[in-house]
Amino acid sequence: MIAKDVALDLYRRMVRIRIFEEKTAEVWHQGLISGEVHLYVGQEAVSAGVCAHLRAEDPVEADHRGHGPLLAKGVDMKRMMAELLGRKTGLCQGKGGHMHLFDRSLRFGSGGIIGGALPLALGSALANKMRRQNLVSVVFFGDGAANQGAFHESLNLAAVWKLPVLFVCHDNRWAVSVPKSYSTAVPWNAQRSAAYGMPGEVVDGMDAVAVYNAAKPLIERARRGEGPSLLEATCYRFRGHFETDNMAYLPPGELEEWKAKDPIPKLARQIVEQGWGSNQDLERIKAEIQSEVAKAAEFAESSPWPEPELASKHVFV
Amino acid sequence: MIAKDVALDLYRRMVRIRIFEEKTAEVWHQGLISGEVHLYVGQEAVSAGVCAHLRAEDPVEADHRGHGPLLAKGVDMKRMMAELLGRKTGLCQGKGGHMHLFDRSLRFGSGGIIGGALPLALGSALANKMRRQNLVSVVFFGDGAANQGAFHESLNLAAVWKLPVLFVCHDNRWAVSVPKSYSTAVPWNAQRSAAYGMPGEVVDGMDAVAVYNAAKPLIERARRGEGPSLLEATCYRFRGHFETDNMAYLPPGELEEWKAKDPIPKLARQIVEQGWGSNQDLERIKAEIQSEVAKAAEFAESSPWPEPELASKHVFV
Amino acid sequence: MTRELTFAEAIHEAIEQEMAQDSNIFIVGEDVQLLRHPLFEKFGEERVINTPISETAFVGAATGAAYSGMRPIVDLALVDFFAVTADQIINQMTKITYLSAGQLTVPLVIRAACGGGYGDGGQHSQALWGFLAHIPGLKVAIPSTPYDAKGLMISAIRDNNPVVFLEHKILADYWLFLLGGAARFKDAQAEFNIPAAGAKGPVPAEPYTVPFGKAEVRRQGKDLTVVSVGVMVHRALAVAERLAAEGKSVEVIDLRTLVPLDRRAVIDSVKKTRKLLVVDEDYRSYGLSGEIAATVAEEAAGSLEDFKRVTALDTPIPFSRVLEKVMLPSEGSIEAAARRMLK
Amino acid sequence: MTRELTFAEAIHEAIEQEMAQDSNIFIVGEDVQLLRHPLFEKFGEERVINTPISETAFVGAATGAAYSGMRPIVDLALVDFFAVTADQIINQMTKITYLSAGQLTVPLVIRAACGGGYGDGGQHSQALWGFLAHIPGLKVAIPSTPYDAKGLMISAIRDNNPVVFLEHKILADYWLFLLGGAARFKDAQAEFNIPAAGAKGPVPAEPYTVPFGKAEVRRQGKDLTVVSVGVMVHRALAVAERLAAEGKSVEVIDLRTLVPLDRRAVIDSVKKTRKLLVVDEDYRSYGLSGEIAATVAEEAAGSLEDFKRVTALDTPIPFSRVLEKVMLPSEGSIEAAARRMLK
Ligand SMILES: Cc1ncc(C[n+]2csc(CCOP(=O)(O)OP(=O)(O)O)c2C)c(N)n1
Ligand SMILES: Cc1ncc(C[n+]2csc(CCOP(=O)(O)OP(=O)(O)O)c2C)c(N)n1
Ligand SMILES: [Mg+2]
Ligand SMILES: [Mg+2]
Repeated sequence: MIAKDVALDLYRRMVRIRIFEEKTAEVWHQGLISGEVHLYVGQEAVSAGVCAHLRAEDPVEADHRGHGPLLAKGVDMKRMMAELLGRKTGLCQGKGGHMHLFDRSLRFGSGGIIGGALPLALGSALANKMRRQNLVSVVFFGDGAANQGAFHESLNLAAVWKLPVLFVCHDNRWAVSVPKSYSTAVPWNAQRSAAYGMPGEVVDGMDAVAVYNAAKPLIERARRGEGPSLLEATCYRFRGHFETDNMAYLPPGELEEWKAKDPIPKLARQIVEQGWGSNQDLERIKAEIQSEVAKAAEFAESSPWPEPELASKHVFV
Repeated sequence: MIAKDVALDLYRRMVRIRIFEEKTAEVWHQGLISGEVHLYVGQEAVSAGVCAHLRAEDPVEADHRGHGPLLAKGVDMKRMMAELLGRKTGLCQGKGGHMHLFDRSLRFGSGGIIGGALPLALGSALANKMRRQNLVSVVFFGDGAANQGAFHESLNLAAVWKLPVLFVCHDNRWAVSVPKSYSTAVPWNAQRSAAYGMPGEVVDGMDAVAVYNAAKPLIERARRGEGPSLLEATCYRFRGHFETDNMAYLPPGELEEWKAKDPIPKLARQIVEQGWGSNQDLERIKAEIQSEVAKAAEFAESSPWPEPELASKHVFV
Repeated sequence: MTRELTFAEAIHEAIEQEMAQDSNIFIVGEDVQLLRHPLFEKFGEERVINTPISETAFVGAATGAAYSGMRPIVDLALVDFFAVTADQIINQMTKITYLSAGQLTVPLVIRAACGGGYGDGGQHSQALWGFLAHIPGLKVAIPSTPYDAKGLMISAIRDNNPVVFLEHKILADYWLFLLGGAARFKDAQAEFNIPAAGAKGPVPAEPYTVPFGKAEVRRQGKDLTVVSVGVMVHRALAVAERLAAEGKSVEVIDLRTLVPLDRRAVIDSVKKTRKLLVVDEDYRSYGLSGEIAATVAEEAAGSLEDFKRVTALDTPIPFSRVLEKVMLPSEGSIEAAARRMLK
Repeated sequence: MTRELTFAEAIHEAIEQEMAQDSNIFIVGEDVQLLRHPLFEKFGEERVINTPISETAFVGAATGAAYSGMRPIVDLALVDFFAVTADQIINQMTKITYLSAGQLTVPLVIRAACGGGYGDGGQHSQALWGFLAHIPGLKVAIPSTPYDAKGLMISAIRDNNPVVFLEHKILADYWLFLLGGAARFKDAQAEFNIPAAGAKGPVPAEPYTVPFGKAEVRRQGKDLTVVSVGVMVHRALAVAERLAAEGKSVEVIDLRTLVPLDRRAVIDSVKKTRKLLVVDEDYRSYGLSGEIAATVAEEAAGSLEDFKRVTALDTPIPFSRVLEKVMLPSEGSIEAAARRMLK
């Protein structure tokens, strides 16, 4: 069981992601965002349930599908949307973009090379451990990344060094068009934690409360200095791999089946049933976020482009 | 239990390695071999016990400590020793050397990058599988290599593709000066096979008969097309990492303790006790090999150097 | 019989024709059953093999298969991902033939998309051929037209050595649709400045090869030599066109392969024009532009009066398209340099 | 106070002095508690950290620690192993500062041994600085004397960007003992042609820096400019010495850092001598020699009368020392080239 305020907080985090991502899709299709976008729609419960336990100073690393973790950690949507549009006012002044979102104030970073973020998360954890700060580093990655060498090296080294890291694997069943069932020799990546002597758990990533409860002891454990663990959350990317994915490779019915498990209405039902809040309360939250997202989009679209000189800055500091 | 001829065959393979390696050390210290040499003394039972099951066409890949597997597979010692001395008559005309031993006739290759050989072994196995040849690829590597990303990617892919590969890990407790107990988050790498849904076994690598019996079903399984497996053999490198290793980092007594388990006298005792052969028989084998090794060294030392033009050949064919 | 094919269709045809007549050829990589769906339909899962995201394992496996008698085509998706499997390419694949003194050969093609210009950010838009061409034992082919794409791919497949075949995303339309969302734009050609002659062109139906190490003079000229490769060849041609209207005569050389490099073609042209401009989409320093300069300096130092290079800056590739345009070479920056040299 | 130190002692002293006054500096890598034993004794296992053979994980961890406030020194053992962690270097470490628009900085040193000449084979003797210098966002330092070794290492440690510091095994004696078995030879100096001035030399006891991007003219001359780095600087000096006896005046420039590159020093010298010979131990094509040629061609094309390069061949490094001597540059090949240019 969880407390009322936790439930509402989880709901707010998920709605933040959902509405932001839907807006991002809209803007992308208008041609205002260049390149790829890998949206987080459908996976909201994972980032919400994990990030609800984090402090601003807890480092987070994410992959190409990184909007969820960043939004769940409480980023300023204006600067995030501006970055997606490549504007001067963006988090990285337009230099990073969708796959390279960095927010120093939240100790957040992301990248587009599969598996590339795992070793980096060890580094912030090592620094925090050396400085006796009881902070926890979290790294989000996909089921596809779990077959990269970096996964193996990072989990082993985190265990050997007993680092405060939580490895969160989005098991959304697919790596672009390749199913996890084909690419991964075991049913659950969580089983692989045994190869590193660390706890590993599978949780229903379509259930924010379940994720919240599963992540809690693992993060607390890391904070107490008892070492890393692996959390695998089953989930699904409702919009496909990226916005140009026609999903022709999906088995018939799979998408619908997963959409029926949408984590947001699910939590909404729980909230109302438990009497934690009314439908009006939830509508109010949505409305608030809708206007926050609208403002962010306006801000981004009306923001200036970076000045050309910026292209040659920041190579060395 | 094993048959008499198997026991004598294992004994011969081990003695071949031991005497060749002792000669190599001698020649190296004379300055006739340049660079590093990583000798196999102490680990003979592993290569002998595994290679006794192999056909000439079964591909074998090895690492920097690759003399054992190559000798156990039955290489022409003359050409091998000549290669170590960088001579024209060597396996690779002097271009490969100690860490890059290739013998096409035995489908043998080796390299000096830790973990680098594992993916290559998948390739020969894939080719053999595609051609419906029931051959088995064996790759030998160390406990240190098991923490390289290539280990993880290769075991997973071999399992996914159900390739005829046997992964043989020399668990000699050390990676240069770093103990396995420090670098590896689990006691046994064999446990890691569970992360790939393949069989994994630990065997006493100081006991040739034990290795032979442990490898047998795994190789037969692969030959039947039932997929890869992992065999971890506990063993020890009596001469240290390489010939310049003073082994100052070893816990007192560890080396002696392991030398007491020398696999060659151990098998000799078994042979005599079981009545498979007399001490004289064993001495005769030793004498034969001594002269084979002596001839190989003579051949190598009296062989010509490669002609300078060879330096620019074989970049492209 | 010659038809108009897109750049991507030309590559596909080359592979299909070769696979049809050599059963040792197979394709391996992530999502190949999707990306190469017609080949998957035709040749099946035994010869068009999906992989996990394990580049080290499957690139190494392809190498091992190659020296075991097969002829793999490794689909690396984007050249940026070479970095995760660099050891298998730098220290294994390209060294085995030499270190084994020719006992083992590695007939293998790495197919990868390269290049920027559509705003995909720092880890997905690189050229990186400067790295690849610096590796002994690796050939590097970079077509700029559908004709060359087919001919160079067939040469690559028939070569008994490792070859990297780079297809630029601005030319290979399906990449622009997948990664650039080209379908969003009313005029994708304008949006990405897609060179017509590179994206679509005449391609003979029958198999043919374009030889490695043979540059193509795309335009004859006498006042300035421009050397380039890939998409930038078309940018240079557009500039040459414009300058021709003003009576300035620019020669444009398309290298087509960086290894082997047709040094002779560059030297002969520079002896004629005495001025050399290298246009390179890869990072500026320690790469292609330097090698071209050294080539001329070695053999024709005396005849080189003026040398410039228009290249990607020595910076990572910025996401924002306004910055990307500054960081990558463009017709604007090429024209500016050419004009300075023609003064 | 200045004493004679070996090349290795100079590097050690630099690190020890910096670690003593900045507790954020730590060393991480395989076998560092053995290889850097005195530092391990002094600073303990919290600051001299052994690792598994997991270069991707510990190089990435060092990057993450660097932008989290630490100043790691990554001990990569041999530069050849860069390939297994290339992605962490090419796509992560060196891009983060730029892509984050300076929000994150990566003050990190990669220390690695490089070079051949002792018969250790194709995967353990490479130079590879051509690759490293081609990576935007990475500085590359290659000392040739104990004095520079200390000064460049201190500069590297104090730099707020990623720096690769390459120590040549022919200069760093402990590597020759470990990998070359130097102790086996009555006259190791002769066996490996160890340049006295590189292996041992005067080093101030107090901390000091040698600036990046500032080449050193090791020998003044007017007839020919030889540009090199690392051990080859000493080979070039030996040749210059010999030629001086015949009244030929050769200028020898030691670049010291490839990134940043002191282009001015090269250009000024060539304007004087009009002849340029680049000596490079790395693979020939698409590397250092090309970049130097381009530098001169850009700014002084007119004054360059003759250009040659003596480099490692575009082949893997053969094991047999008789072949290695042919494949790598040597005093013999340098002298031959210089004589041709001085005719
Ligand atoms: C090293 C590397 N290889 C391939 C790619 C191309 N790629 C981008 S996303 C992706 C699939 C990732 O799958 P997963 O890790 O499960 O994350 P998901 O997209 O499902 O969230 C691939 C193959 C890449 N970015 N990096
Ligand atoms: C990728 C890589 N990193 C580091 C090294 C340096 N090195 C050579 S052997 C060795 C130890 C290998 O240990 P293990 O795999 O257990 O084999 P063993 O030497 O014990 O037989 C190391 C670190 C290397 N050759 N390759
Ligand atoms: Mg996935
Ligand atoms: Mg070991």
